[in-house]
Amino acid sequence: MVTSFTLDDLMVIEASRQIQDENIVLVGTGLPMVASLLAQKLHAPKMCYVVETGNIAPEVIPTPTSVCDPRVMYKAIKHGSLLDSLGGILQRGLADIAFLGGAQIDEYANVNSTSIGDYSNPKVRLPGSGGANDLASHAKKILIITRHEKRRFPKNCDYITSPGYIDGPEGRKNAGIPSKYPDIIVITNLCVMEIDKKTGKLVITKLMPSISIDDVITNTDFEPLIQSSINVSNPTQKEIDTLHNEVDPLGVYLKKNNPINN
Amino acid sequence: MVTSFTLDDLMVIEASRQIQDENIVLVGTGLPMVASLLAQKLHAPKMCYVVETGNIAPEVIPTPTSVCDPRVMYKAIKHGSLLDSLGGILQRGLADIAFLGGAQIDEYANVNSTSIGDYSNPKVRLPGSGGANDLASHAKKILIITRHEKRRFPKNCDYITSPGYIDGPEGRKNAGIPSKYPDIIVITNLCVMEIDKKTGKLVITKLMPSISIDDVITNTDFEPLIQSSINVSNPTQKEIDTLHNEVDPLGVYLKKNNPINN
Amino acid sequence: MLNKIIDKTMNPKDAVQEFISDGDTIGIGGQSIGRVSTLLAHEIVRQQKKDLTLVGCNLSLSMDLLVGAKLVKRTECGSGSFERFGTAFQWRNAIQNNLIEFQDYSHLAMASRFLAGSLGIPFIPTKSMLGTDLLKKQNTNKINPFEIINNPWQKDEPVVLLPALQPDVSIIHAQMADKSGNIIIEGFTTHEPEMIKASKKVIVSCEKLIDSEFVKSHPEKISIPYIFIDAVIEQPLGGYPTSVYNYYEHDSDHILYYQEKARSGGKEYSNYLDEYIYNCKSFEEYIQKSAGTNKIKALKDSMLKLL
Amino acid sequence: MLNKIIDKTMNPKDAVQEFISDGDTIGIGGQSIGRVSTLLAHEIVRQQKKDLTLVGCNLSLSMDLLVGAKLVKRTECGSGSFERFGTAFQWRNAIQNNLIEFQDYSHLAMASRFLAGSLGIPFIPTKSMLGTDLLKKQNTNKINPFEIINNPWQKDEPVVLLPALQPDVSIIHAQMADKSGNIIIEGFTTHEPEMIKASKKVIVSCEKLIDSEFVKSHPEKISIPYIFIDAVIEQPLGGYPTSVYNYYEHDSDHILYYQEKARSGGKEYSNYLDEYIYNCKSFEEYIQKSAGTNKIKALKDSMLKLL
Repeated sequence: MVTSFTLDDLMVIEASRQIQDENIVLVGTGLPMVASLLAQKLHAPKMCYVVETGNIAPEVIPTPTSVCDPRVMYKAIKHGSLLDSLGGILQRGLADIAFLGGAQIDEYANVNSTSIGDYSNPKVRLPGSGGANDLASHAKKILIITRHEKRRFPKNCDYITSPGYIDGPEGRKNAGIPSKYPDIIVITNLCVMEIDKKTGKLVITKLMPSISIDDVITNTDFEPLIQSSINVSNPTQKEIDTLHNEVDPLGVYLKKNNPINN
Repeated sequence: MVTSFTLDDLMVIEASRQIQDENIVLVGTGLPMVASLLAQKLHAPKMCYVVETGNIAPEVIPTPTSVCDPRVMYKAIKHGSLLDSLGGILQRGLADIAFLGGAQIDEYANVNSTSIGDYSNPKVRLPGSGGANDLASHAKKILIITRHEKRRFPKNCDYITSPGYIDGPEGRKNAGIPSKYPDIIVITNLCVMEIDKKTGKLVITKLMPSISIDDVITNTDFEPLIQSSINVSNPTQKEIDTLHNEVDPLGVYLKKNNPINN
Repeated sequence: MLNKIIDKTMNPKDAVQEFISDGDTIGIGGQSIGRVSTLLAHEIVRQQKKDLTLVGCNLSLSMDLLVGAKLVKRTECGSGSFERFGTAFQWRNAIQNNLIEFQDYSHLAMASRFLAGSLGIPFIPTKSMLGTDLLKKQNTNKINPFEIINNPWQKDEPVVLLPALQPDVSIIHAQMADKSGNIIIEGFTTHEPEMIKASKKVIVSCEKLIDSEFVKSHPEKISIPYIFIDAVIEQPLGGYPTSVYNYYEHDSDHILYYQEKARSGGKEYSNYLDEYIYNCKSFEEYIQKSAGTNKIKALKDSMLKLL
Repeated sequence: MLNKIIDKTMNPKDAVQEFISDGDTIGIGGQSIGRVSTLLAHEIVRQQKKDLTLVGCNLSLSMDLLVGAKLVKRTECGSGSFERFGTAFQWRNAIQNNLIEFQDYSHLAMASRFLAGSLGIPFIPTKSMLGTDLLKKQNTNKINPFEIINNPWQKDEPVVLLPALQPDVSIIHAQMADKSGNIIIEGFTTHEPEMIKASKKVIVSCEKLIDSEFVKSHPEKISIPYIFIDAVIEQPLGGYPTSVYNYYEHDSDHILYYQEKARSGGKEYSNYLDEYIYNCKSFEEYIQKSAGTNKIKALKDSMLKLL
């Protein structure tokens, strides 16, 4: 019997399971940071955490709130530059995993973090690429953690900031993107979607406990393909304990609301 | 009345006079190092000494014999890389002065340090460019210190390793070399030759004491133009004392033979 | 090193007056809520330098203040964001209302442009941005923001060429500097090493002026040698309300307050500029108004606990 | 940092066996008479790895030994020189007798090629070499050593493009490393930072193995983080007869002796290889034969006086 958990907890835990030992992982803060640290404390002790701003392999102090937070610099091996992280590690082809976020994710897993509406006369201007385009262009595996809302999953992004599979299975290769056929995994509080290498489109591969395919379809603007409807494995007690006691002990990112009792 | 000096002494002293205060000077070891340190101790206390291997602004301990010598690292502000020195300072356009040497110097001040004879089947293979081509391509002013021998001053270099004025006044500009019209000054134990900006050729501008134009012509394979036959100023007592007591106290580079008594 | 030290210490007023002109391209240091050069941004606002082009990677408070004060003609950057504190709202507002030109790049693309500038090469390749609207959609075509060519060593491989960037002047807040301008940046360095070395002039403010003798015995600590720096200003808390590693944490309260005003805009925003910049006789007065002694002590203590 | 350290310590025999293959392109560390990786060059000679392509900036003893042992097919470098101790004579001899292919670049060109390799970009521009025989005369055209294009942002400005270089493996001798491969290079670093980061594999020998806890509290001292390093070998005097800053000066006597043999060639040179490499059971035996305890002590003392 596992104590209560929320779907947000499980979303982060499922993301952490994607990280393997000795992986070099490019992370900002927020939920990706939580997922990475959880992996490091559980099954990937030799994971190398790299922060865009230049800090390499810190022992992160819970719970940072910015890529400039001293908590992501603690006992770092090197305080490098953005060029070291995004050029010398990421573009160099050494990043096993990168995390992305964005306002819109389309069916090819292209991501928009630039603007809603027309680019030159936007309805809402967003922060822009930052390192996101770089992460999406070069990492071997791309993870996207996001809460599942219809407006976040349109048929087409208003602006493609970071490449998914562009427009099909050969979209990245045709565009000359170095990481030609990466795994892309979108993990939400409703389901897990992954890129189907045959179509270049997102397919539903797992559902969160108590969530139905219809729940996902209702909350997605494009029509997601369905590969399976197996459930995401429930969290273990150790995953839950480590998450709440060691990684986010102050509940900065994960509140203990709406528990699902198993 | 100045104590005795040799023409080698004066060659180095005349080179040191070319360096102005606050100049950024790219230097290896050997006579250029001696000339630079002399300038720093006399009239250019704020000169910045940059070594190709990456050391920036050391307090050089007399008398280094290599660009890897710990004596060129003492109290350096930064131990950088070759890219920092030759890219970030030199190609960046910040080097006021660079020193060159070479086996052959032709009438356009092109320099050969690569091979004698045919490049693919050389009679003698020399060390190659090293940083010399970079220095000659980017510095605002180029100084060459060399003993004057006929074989060192051929009409044409067997191989152009480092650009002088290539083939005429617009030779560098036409080739796209960043430093288009640098001063190039060749200082030998017989004379000083400088690039004439109208012809792109070396002209004799000064003679060493007791040396005649004919002495220079006899020892030069190309026909040097003559701009003047004024003499290089005799060294001051302070120049001589600083040179022999502070810069090269052990006589590593400058022996005290063949003095000229004034 | 120098037998005689070149003294580049100045006050912020003289430094901005001497080294920044209307129409300049200004490289902006810091990232998000870390080591933003608030002191220098305030001084530029105070002196009303106009028609500025701002360049950098992740730009936040400096950019937003200068845009909000209507001094900016154009931005070229990777993002305008305070992370969890939101978008740079005055910049967002200016874009949404067509008040400024803007050119979007990825962070690596901007860092690469500075690298090219720092090496004296006219352009540099990247393999980022391919296949995306960063290459396909442009807001203005006055300056060609990139070229795509084929890799001469690999048939049919497209490569993006980015033009080198050499700002007229960059503004930076560092932890330490000596008076000749050898600077020490601790913790993250973001795009600053490349940007500083690419810039035609650089103004650095620092928490602490250090002795040049210390510099000579700690070459591994020096981030940038003095030859790239033109003015050095000692100003403790010069990065407030953002954090300075080893010195103080960011002030969430004041950043939230700023963001509230920046998002609202109009009178509320101009009141902010009046109160915290135009009507402050000194940077110290701004610090006292916005934080006060106790808050500053708390931010310092909070940082010290994390080291 | 790592919760659990990855242990990469090896002995030189296993490291060379595992990470170097016939036909490899090998990045060579050190410069002139400083910090040459003698230990690893000896081991490669001992294991007779063949058809090697050697790359670097100023190459000296490592290159000369490998060429002299007839293991080298091609060199791409900026110079072959021991400075005042003369040209790299075995390399010179090989070129004069058409025994190897060679491609000349300037030092900046080679460092730039490594930089491109370290950044994952396929080529990089330079403004060096224009107008000279470095571009006009080639010894072999199998590999296109550069391209000249026009700067897209500046009419009629020629720019040299250099292909990125990612050695199969690089060999380096550093002052210190921890067992996971965080390395500390003190003093000059020449082309090594860029070359190491560009290489597919890197073998590092070091004077002293240090504790990983030290690494975590001195990030400013770390030259290269462990992710770029594959094998770490602790070998005091691993750079002898060249100098290692902070540890020992170069041994003029042995360098002169080597140069004499290398210049003579033939039997004299093969005797040198026999005596100092093939017939030495260990690197320590080579040190004892070539220098001995008193000489080593003198070289160390001489260095300490200069710090």
